[in-house]
Amino acid sequence: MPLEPDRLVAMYRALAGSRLAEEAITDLNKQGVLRGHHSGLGHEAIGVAVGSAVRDDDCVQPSHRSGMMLAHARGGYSLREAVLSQFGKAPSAFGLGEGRPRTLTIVGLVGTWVPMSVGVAMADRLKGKDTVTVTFFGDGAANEGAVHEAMNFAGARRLPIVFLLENNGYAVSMPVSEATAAPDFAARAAGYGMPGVLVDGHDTIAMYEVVEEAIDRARRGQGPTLIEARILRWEAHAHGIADVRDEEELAAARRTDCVRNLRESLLAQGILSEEQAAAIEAECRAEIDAAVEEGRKPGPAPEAPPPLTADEAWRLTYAD
Amino acid sequence: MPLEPDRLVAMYRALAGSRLAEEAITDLNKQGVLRGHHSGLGHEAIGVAVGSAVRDDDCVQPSHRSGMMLAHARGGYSLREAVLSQFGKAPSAFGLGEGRPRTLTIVGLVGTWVPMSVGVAMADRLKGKDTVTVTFFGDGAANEGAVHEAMNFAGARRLPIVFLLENNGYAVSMPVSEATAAPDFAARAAGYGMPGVLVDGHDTIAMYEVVEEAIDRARRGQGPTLIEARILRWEAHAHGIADVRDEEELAAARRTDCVRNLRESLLAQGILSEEQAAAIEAECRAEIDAAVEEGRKPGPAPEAPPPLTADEAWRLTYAD
Amino acid sequence: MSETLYVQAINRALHEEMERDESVLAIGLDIGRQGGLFGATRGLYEQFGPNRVIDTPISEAGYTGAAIGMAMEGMRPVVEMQFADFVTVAFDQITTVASKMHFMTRGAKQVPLVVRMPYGVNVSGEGYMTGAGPHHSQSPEAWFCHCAGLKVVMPSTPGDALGLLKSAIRDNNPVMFFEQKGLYFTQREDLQESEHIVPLGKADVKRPGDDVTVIATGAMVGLTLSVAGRLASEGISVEVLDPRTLVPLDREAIVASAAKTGRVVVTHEAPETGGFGAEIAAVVADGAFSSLKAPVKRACARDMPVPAGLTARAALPGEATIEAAIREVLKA
Amino acid sequence: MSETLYVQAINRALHEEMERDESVLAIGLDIGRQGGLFGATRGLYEQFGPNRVIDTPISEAGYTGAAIGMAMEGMRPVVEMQFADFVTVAFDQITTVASKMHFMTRGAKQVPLVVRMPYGVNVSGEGYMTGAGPHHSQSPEAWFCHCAGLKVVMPSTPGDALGLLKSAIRDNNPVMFFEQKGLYFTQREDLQESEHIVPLGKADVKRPGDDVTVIATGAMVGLTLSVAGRLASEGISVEVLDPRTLVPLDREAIVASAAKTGRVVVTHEAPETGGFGAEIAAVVADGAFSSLKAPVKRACARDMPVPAGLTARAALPGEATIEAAIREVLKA
Ligand SMILES: Cc1ncc(C[n+]2csc(CCOP(=O)(O)OP(=O)(O)O)c2C)c(N)n1
Ligand SMILES: Cc1ncc(C[n+]2csc(CCOP(=O)(O)OP(=O)(O)O)c2C)c(N)n1
Ligand SMILES: [Mg+2]
Ligand SMILES: [Mg+2]
Repeated sequence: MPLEPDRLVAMYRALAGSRLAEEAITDLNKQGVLRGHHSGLGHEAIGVAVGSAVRDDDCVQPSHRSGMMLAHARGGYSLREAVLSQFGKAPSAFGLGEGRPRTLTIVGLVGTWVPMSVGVAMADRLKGKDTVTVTFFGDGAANEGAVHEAMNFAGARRLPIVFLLENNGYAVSMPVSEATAAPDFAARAAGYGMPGVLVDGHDTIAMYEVVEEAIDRARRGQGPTLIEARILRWEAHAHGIADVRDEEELAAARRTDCVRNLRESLLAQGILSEEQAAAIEAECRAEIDAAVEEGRKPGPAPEAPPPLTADEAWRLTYAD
Repeated sequence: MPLEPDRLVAMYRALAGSRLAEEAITDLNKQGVLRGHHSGLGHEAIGVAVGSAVRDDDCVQPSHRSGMMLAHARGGYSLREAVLSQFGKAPSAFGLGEGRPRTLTIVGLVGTWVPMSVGVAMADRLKGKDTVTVTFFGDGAANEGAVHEAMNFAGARRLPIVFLLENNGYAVSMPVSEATAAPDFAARAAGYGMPGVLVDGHDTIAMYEVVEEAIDRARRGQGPTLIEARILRWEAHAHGIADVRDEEELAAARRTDCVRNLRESLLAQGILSEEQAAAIEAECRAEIDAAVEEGRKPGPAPEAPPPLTADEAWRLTYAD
Repeated sequence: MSETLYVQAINRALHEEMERDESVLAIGLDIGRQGGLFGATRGLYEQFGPNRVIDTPISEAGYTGAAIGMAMEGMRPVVEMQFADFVTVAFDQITTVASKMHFMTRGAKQVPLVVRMPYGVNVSGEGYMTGAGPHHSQSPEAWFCHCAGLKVVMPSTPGDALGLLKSAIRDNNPVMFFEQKGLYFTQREDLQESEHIVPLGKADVKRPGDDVTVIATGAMVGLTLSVAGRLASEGISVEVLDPRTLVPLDREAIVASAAKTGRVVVTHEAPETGGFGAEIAAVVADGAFSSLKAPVKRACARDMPVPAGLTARAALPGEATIEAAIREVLKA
Repeated sequence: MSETLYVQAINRALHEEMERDESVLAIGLDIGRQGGLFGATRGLYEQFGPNRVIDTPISEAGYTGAAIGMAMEGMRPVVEMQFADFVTVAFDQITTVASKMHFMTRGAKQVPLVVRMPYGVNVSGEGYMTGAGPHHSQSPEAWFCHCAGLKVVMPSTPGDALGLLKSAIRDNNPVMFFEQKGLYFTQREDLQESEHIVPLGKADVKRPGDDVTVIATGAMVGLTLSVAGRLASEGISVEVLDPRTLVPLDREAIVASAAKTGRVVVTHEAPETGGFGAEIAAVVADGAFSSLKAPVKRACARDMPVPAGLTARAALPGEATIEAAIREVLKA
């Protein structure tokens, strides 16, 4: 079923907004105002596609790359919040709680979180719910044993889960071509008895369709899917870490552009006009600029979660 | 290159001898004379094929199933030793040392040993040797993360190693069909960029050919192979553990028979005569019977490794 | 009343809690049709079916992680490690995810998970697996005692096994539950049919005494009781204290006993260096400083792998070790 | 003489040992072209090439296991865990395989392996990663101290880092080597160009004193030295003892210092319960029993995950904690 024009425009809004927010945050890191960001530039289509395809009661496990665009595209996580969260003035997209679409918190060890998300899918199934879990991880994390165990377990029990592998060509300095001899990661799915789909992660619509199909399949009780989304990372692994790529390779990465792709496609189809596109971008930019200004001002934002106190941290160690 | 008749007869001798030794040891366990054996009945062709295909300076990592037939087929580990080892009166086939074909010791956690054998293959390559490592594990162990990491690493670096997966249909009580949705484990090889070969583990010649090809490939620097050998386990997982299979399933397993297969094939080809076969069997049986008698007699065999003393155990904790 | 083996007490606790609370489920290797290698889960599969008694592929990290996810969604999974030794494979899931999830989510998620671990050496030879060597005989409790967010339990009797496992299942935190596999088929106790709960965090005086306190866990409790019985005939009065829960530790009970007798021996089956006995010794040496008449002595395993077969005794503390330690602190 | 940062000392040790001995190689994540996230392996790839400086897929168990296999074949791999926290993923390989291989093969195989682990909190903010939260800030040394067959090393100065890493690489056993990441870019020391070796198993008195002994590891050594400096002006003489190697532990040096001062504080960055400070406290309380004038106090992290950012200080022991503990043992 082709996407309705207004869904497509909404996706474009989420995509363009995510790009602009990522740009702003990446710049603030380069300026030294913020530090440590894992830039998601180049990854936007993935988070937006998944965010647009899942229901609020589906569960999503973000990785360190696409968490922000995912939360934004799911709705309820504004660009303002996305920016303010970087200043510690709004909830982090990587651990959204109460009153938000269902999100699992990120764990600091890559791959380690994947079995946990399989457990969530299993709990949902045992409870008779028709919800689906989507769990993100990167090409690097894919080589962790925990991911293997989790995918095999999910396949064996036909659990309602989608494994979303973001292959951005590198794990820090390690190129995929040296990290594995597999032609693609989607090929691993056969070893777990699930479909493996390779998709161009710069193509938002293709991404959306693949994700939607995998989610439907899972919801119908037909088990998991492994989706490998290929993109290229625009920035270094994280702020503060040098990039091992040479200028040529970096420039080639930056020539791929999911935002331009969707924009041109919607313009060509007449779903979006140049004016509309410009207006959307201007609105997003205004929201982001205001948020940056707000973020840079000293003092907490009123709606920020109160910072963790020593005493609260201590009490949080154990549940009652 | 087809196997020479005398090689085939030697293989038959190793195979029939392994079967008879396994039978004797399995019986001694059932009688309560010995305890804890993981019977290799039904698995013999795998150990014999690998043992016949590797060189003495190749390195083999046995699993708990096929270690004995492997050691025997490699040569230098007699049926007498195989039987006596069960009484603690000869070195264990699972940790052969000095003066024996190169063997890695077994580790008590399944799957856990596989990265180590990859490291051995890597060391050999870095040293410029042309040796190959063959590492055994079961269908159950295959679902461990360590095995995934090891296979991927070996694939990425094209290491000279062969992964020998013995799929006997069960891990203790867990049938393969419930442990994974994969149609076969050989399908996993593609995800590591190596060939995956499915072979009938009841067919000694087919096993040998597949193993030989994989070893040649590895020796030529073309990287690893995953071989899945399908057999059926004749006995319960280990002595002292009840079998969850019903009589019918067990009987079907026991109708598969690698020894009979090879015997009939060699007879049909005129490589072996009934008399020769009977003579081989009688010789093996005599050696085994004598060893059982020797084993059951009280007191240590003169050539047994001295039992570990408390003091030696203590000193072994650290190397100098 | 019925005479209950240690392994039966575990089994009873699982049955009772699964009957009481639908959200309790069992997960692990060969726990379903096989009933567990030691038989601790026998009958559960037949009664509760495959959705609550979940056999898994051999993937300790995978199924422990899955259990953590289920626990976060309000279920109460009881994971069986086939042997405590295998928990090393799932170590990351437990220490990285389970122990810190409540903290990381600022209290939004709890992880009411129990990990059952048959540990230690079975020198008695009863049941499955006598002295099974370095990879099937370890006592790894101390690792988990040094990981905030986890609780650690180690029962020494059928009654404690029953009552503590029930408490562990009802607890809202991840609980590492250590079952000594030599006790499975050798310890028996008459237990009431009625509900039997032992709260976490409470030590138990297994034998009162005045001259010396022996703080013992797991299989060491029984050995210490027989030493205490023998020494009584010499007029030496030994108090045997079993902490039962290592985290949270009942410091008050330990310090009170130490203060009373002034002489303390700590014994466990794990190697001495960095073992939980060091923590107990440190707590005693601090809390009972002015009452101590002798230095605290540890009677633990030697710092070495556990040899196979009966050579295991070369590593393990036994009655003689415990007795010697008692006599030593009495001399001082 | 050249002024050397802690991270440069590590780098120098690697360079020197790889030059000296062909069988030494480095293996880990991003240690080649990237030179390591903290720069500890910078220049190795360029000098020794991809066969001796081996970048690996993200597979901590896989590459640690591979390193074990290489070590068994006579190589001397130095594994870098990108953060000490990630060693949980490789925990099984280290505790099941590396620590027991010499024992299991009856001495036929040695495992001369070093696992380098950047651990702890970097509150200084210099270099990479300030207070990085529960999964990038831990101090997991105690787990490995409770695993016979492993050695455990924890240097607090550039000189010790250099000399101990060289010894660790030459040792024929698996050595867990803990580098405090806050020290990487803050600790500097003038070091001779000539060969500098510090033997494993020898403690070092970082400041002699008479009134109280503080036994400190890693980043706690520097903090204790500044406390000691301040207290000196009050006439309080603090001896600061750094064990440097935790396994094997220099018990003689520790007991001797404790016997001399009669008052002991133990401080480390890991949480108190079950930490290695418990072992040290137990050793002191036993070995120096009759000399102790006060109970041994531990000034360690609280039993909680390490919060992100500067809230980490809520968990960590700091100068104030150490000073308070010193004053407390002096009162008694
Ligand atoms: C178990 C573990 N090992 C290493 C790291 C350090 N680390 C964080 S992100 C990262 C790279 C991950 O690469 P990939 O999975 O491809 O995701 P990407 O960053 O490219 O999106 C590494 C090595 C970690 N966090 N956890
Ligand atoms: C990490 C680990 N988990 C569980 C076990 C217990 N165990 C020993 S053998 C075995 C079954 C192994 O099955 P498979 O790999 O198929 O080999 P098979 O016994 O069938 O030859 C199990 C579960 C173990 N030794 N190590
Ligand atoms: Mg990547
Ligand atoms: Mg099997």
